[in-house]
Amino acid sequence: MAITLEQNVAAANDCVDRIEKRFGGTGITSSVEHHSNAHKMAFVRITTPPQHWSALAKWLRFDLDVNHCSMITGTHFPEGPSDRGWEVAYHFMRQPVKNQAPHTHCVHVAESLKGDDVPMEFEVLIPLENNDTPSVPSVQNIWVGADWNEKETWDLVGIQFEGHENMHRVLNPHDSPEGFHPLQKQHKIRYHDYNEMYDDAQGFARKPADEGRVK
Amino acid sequence: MAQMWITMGPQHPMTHGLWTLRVKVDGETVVDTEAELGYIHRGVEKICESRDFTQVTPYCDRLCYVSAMTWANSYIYAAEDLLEVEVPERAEYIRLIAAECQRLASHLMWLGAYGPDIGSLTLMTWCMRDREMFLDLLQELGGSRMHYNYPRVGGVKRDIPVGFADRLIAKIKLFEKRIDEYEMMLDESTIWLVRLQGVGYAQAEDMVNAGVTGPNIRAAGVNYDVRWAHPYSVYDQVDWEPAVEKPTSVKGADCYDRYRVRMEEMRQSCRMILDAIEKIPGGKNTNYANGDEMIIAKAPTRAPEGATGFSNYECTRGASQFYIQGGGDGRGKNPYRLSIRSPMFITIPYVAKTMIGYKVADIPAIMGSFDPCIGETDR
Amino acid sequence: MPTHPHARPNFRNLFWYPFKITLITALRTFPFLGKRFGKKMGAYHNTSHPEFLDEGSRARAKASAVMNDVEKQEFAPDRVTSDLKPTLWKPQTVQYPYERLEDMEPWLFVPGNYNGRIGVIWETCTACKMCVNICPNDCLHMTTELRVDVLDSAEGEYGGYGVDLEVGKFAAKKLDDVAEAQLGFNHVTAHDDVPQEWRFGEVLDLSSSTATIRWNDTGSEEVVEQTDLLTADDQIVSGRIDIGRCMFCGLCMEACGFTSFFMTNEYDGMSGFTRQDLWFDASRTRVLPSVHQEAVDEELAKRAIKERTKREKKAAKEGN
Amino acid sequence: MVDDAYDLRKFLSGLVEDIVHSAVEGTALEDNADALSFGLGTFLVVNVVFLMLFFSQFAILWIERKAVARMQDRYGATTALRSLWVGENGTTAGEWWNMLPFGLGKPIGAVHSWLNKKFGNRDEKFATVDRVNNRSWMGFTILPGFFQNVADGMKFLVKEHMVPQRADRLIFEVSPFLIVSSTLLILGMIPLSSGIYATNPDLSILYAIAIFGIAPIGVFFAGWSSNNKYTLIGGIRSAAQLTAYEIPLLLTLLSVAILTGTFNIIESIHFQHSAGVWNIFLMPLGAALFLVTMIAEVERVPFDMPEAEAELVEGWWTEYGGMRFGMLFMAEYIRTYAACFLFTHFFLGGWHLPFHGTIGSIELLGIGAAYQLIPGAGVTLIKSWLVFLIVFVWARFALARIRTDQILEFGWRMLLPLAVLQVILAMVYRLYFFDASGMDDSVSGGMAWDLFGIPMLVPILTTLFWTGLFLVYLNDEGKSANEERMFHVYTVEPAGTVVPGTE
Repeated sequence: MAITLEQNVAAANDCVDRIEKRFGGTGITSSVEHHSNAHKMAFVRITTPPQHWSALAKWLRFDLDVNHCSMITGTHFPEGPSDRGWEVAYHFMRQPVKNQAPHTHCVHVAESLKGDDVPMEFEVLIPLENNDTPSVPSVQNIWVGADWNEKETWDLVGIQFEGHENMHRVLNPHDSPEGFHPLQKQHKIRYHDYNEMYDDAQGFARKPADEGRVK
Repeated sequence: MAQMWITMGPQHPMTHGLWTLRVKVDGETVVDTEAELGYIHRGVEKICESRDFTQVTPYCDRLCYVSAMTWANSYIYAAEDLLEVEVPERAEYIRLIAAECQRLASHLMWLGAYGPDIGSLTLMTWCMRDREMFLDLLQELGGSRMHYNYPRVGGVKRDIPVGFADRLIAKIKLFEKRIDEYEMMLDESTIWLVRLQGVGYAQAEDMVNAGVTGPNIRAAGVNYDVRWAHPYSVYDQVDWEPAVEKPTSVKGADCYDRYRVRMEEMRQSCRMILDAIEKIPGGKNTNYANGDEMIIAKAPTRAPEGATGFSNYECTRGASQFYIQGGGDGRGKNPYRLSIRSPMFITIPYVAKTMIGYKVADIPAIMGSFDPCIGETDR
Repeated sequence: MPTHPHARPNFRNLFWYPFKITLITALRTFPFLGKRFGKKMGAYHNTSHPEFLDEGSRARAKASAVMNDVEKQEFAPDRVTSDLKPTLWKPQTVQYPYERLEDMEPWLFVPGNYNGRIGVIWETCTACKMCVNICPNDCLHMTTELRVDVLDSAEGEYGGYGVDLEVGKFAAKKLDDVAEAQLGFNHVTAHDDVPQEWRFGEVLDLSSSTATIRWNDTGSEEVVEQTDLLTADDQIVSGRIDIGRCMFCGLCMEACGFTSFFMTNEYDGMSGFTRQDLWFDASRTRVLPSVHQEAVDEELAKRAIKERTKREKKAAKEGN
Repeated sequence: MVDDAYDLRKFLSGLVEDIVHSAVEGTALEDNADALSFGLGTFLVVNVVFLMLFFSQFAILWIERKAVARMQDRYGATTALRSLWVGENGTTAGEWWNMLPFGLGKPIGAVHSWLNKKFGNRDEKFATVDRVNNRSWMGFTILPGFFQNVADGMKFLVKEHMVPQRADRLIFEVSPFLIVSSTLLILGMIPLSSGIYATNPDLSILYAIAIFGIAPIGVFFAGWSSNNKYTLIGGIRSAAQLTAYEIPLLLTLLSVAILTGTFNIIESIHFQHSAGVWNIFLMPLGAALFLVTMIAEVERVPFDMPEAEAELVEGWWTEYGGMRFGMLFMAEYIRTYAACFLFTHFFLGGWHLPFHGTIGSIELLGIGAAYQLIPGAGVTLIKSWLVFLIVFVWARFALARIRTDQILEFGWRMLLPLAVLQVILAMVYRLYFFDASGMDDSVSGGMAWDLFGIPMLVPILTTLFWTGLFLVYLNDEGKSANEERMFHVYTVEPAGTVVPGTE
């Protein structure tokens, strides 16, 4: 009933071949990887430099039919090499979803799915230079689902998305100080002991000591 | 009447949590909307960077208090991907049963909250009554009624107790009759139908592109289900089919379709549980001791730098995903970065825009039909 | 309006089925009618579905079949309802904390695996700090406290060897009537410490058979027979738990290799009027020996044997 | 004219007259004794009747609580009267009566201590509960939960009254009183029986409906003056909805007036007895219309859009708190109660028992006389309570809430034409089927609705026709569709036969 590993691997190989054919030699690398759970399902891992990301994204969306942007993860590597101080990981799902005519539904039979209809998982890694202004091109216009994901990644990690319209804080308070992105590694979690946590929950008493901190 | 902005929330019956929906209305018609989130942002991702892989589980329980088991499972699959653990099959079956019980409880919570949204107060107490049955079952497994902390990296905390299977089957059989009762109350009620049908259209392709997942896109006539497309547990060995609804308009799925697909999912969960409890390896009335290799496998506690783990999991509200990078503090004992994909975080802004053009009275109907949960949204 | 093939708004649906199902539900709640409808429509009540209950609860429910008989139930006064038809107006609300659910409906008793209030058998704790390390919220803290060393002072088959009183160290005297006080102490609902078993004091002076003690509680000095005293130590391992931080995940219980750390099935006794009250010292988490005497005895026996063999070896060595 | 056996009005007026006449005899007021006794008597009667109506209202609150609880698979409130004796502060706890001025509470204290002595709980194990809840006697309760509403009322009374800062204070304060006072005026028109009523003007139907129409103005004022967007929308919804439903309601009452030939409530009840049949058998459509419009008029589910709590928090009530909220709540229930009374009077024969004439005229063993001795006021109350239970409560907890535009559409496009139809039907009945010679004022009642010489053929045919129509509509033509719904996931089409995106 469910998608089998053979289908999955075949589709992944197909995707990798097509990516290699289209983007071979531009610095974009792709490979078929396997999860290590019982089903060992395959997924496509693509590594791309940020300058090719826009073109690759458009091609993925319209030629490879990758229609679902699941999540965007930014990671901060302050002690990483100079070409990988930050990394943005995109996770895409290719879903065989089409609009249905009224009074119909489709019940996909896994065995009969072929080509671009096979569900596939894509992981796109974009390493960024180790500097203070990480930025990648926005894919807001290509996947609507990337819109709030990008907002969140900027809000929490501080990665700039060039061309993203209406960027604003989503999870942090709207009046958070500029440049405060809590998932960057220079912000440490501290243990709040009894006095700090309960007697002074508002933090008035510890203000002077905290003055240097952003928040 | 001139157009005006109405701020609904953060404390408002429609929101089902803490967030703000700003609505611009022209008379009774919604003209524009804006969603604001983040009222209960706890920084779970940051906290988890300083916890080891076992300690993260209770935090993932608390992402959503009505479907704690599925969220913990979701994390566990990512951690197992990262640490490369083979899980015993019995543990997978137990996880499946626990997750489906949780799905029933979560959908009942949704229906119980959706009833008062539409004005049917009786539904709330009925659903809470039946949810108790499944909370009792989950409590037998996890030891708590809401945050179970049940799955472990490599297996589960404890085996199903003796007699659990009989109680489970009895309760599921009763609950299948209860679903008929709900349908008698709702599907046979003209007022319920006219409130839900033709309201809140959303097209399948739009929803997929906007990041909406789970029952909400299955309502639009597509049987895309993570359990089917990216099989992760023993879902390919038990008897079930993804619940799917036929939309009635070219405009896509309406609130009624989304309501129907969740009722259908409850039926499918019942079917799945009844099948899984019979097929469980090791026997349904056996009780293995804690730490037995039938229910938990030895798992490494450290992940090397550069290793990544990813899980795509069909949570009760859609696909929840975890992305973990290894090599954190304590020589890889902690995750270096743990990222959470909450289905409702993507869905709520989309739903807010879906409401445009409908009446003010439709706002709770549309919002509730997507089953918002703010705990997982704000993380 | 688009037509949904399987549910169309129509005249019948306007009232027929919703009214029917609410009526059936209402009738099901009545004692005698309910049984009639219960068979057909599946009424959910624990007593009507013994298969829903686990063995213990089933036994409890059977033993207390009177529970459905309101007249035999012990309600608080304000639960007495209609004198005309008590079965019709059976009260349902449990007036917690004056009544408790497990008294009213024993089949709903909190199961044994419930992650409730933390209980520690401090006597068997070895301060391995496994629980402290596993706690995700850092709510456990190891400390030391003044306590009688049970291992040294144990009597009977696996008796300890005792430690002599020393000047400057501590001694303890068993309080009278402590057994009675502990018997009357309701460990389940108590918001206070377990009744103190010992009176502690510092040894100021020792003579052949008596000792001068300055009691810690009053500060007064007293000469006491040495046979009445046991040695105490202020460096015995103990712990504090911030129950306000605890999220009852149960990881500490699993981490404990000596089964001295466990979570009781008590949901009560964890409240206080200040945040400071939520810091539980060892006295609040201690389990009365009478409650877990068996576990304590087992552990003590194990250690006493170990200690005895160690001392015998040592003595043999010295003897050589 | 078959009057109720108990004429409270006559009894009280006579009593007052006797007392006044004997009191003023020989004084300067002797000449005005009649006027004086009339005034005092009316005052007394009005007050007694009003209090009867008002306090019997508590029954419907209780009925709603208990019935709803059962429908929701609960048991409902079980509060006893002694639960109200809540006090604080140490030893004087609970003795709230000592706080009343001028020793007004002394009798209450005496009763309390007597009850304690008589039924006191001497069981030690309840000492804690007694001390905390300030209850120390084991009284008995007949209607558990009945006094919960009194407790709620007391809670409203002691709560703070807050006015939003930028509200229109005058109108904000006035509108609850407008609503409550106009609502209380309705009760003045409602007879409990032929002998128990406050006042009986000739055009009492018109008067009742006119008064019913005042409250919406107060509602709109309240919604507007609160300076809150929720209340504003609620008030506007309320105005639109009440306008849409007033007209079918008026037309329905007009058809009642046409059928019975009078605008007086009591006379229309007499007519139902004299003509031999209750109006509900002559105009089932009118009865249904009346109930539907009345549910909308008192804004209860499924027509409670003005106070839809899912999107409008509490609608036009949102900013009211404390006793003003309590009064608005009370006004809503009084309007509901009045609607039940009006239905009883217009369609269910008022204080008449079923087969009042037939059984009442049996002379054997005095059965008839005994039947007539059953108090009419009680019959009226029980009928109204049943109407409330069966219609208002049951509908509220079985149905959902309908949307604004659907409410208006239903009102204007369904109810209004049906109401016009009912007026026409009432005219036809009155002009062509009504046999005035069949009217009989005696105990046995008349036979005014015979057709082709067959007695009672008109109500029989009418009832059969409407019941038949009802059953035809009730037929479940979609049974197969329901089957499909239950299993459509895996039986409609075999999996794999449909290609995505195509028909």
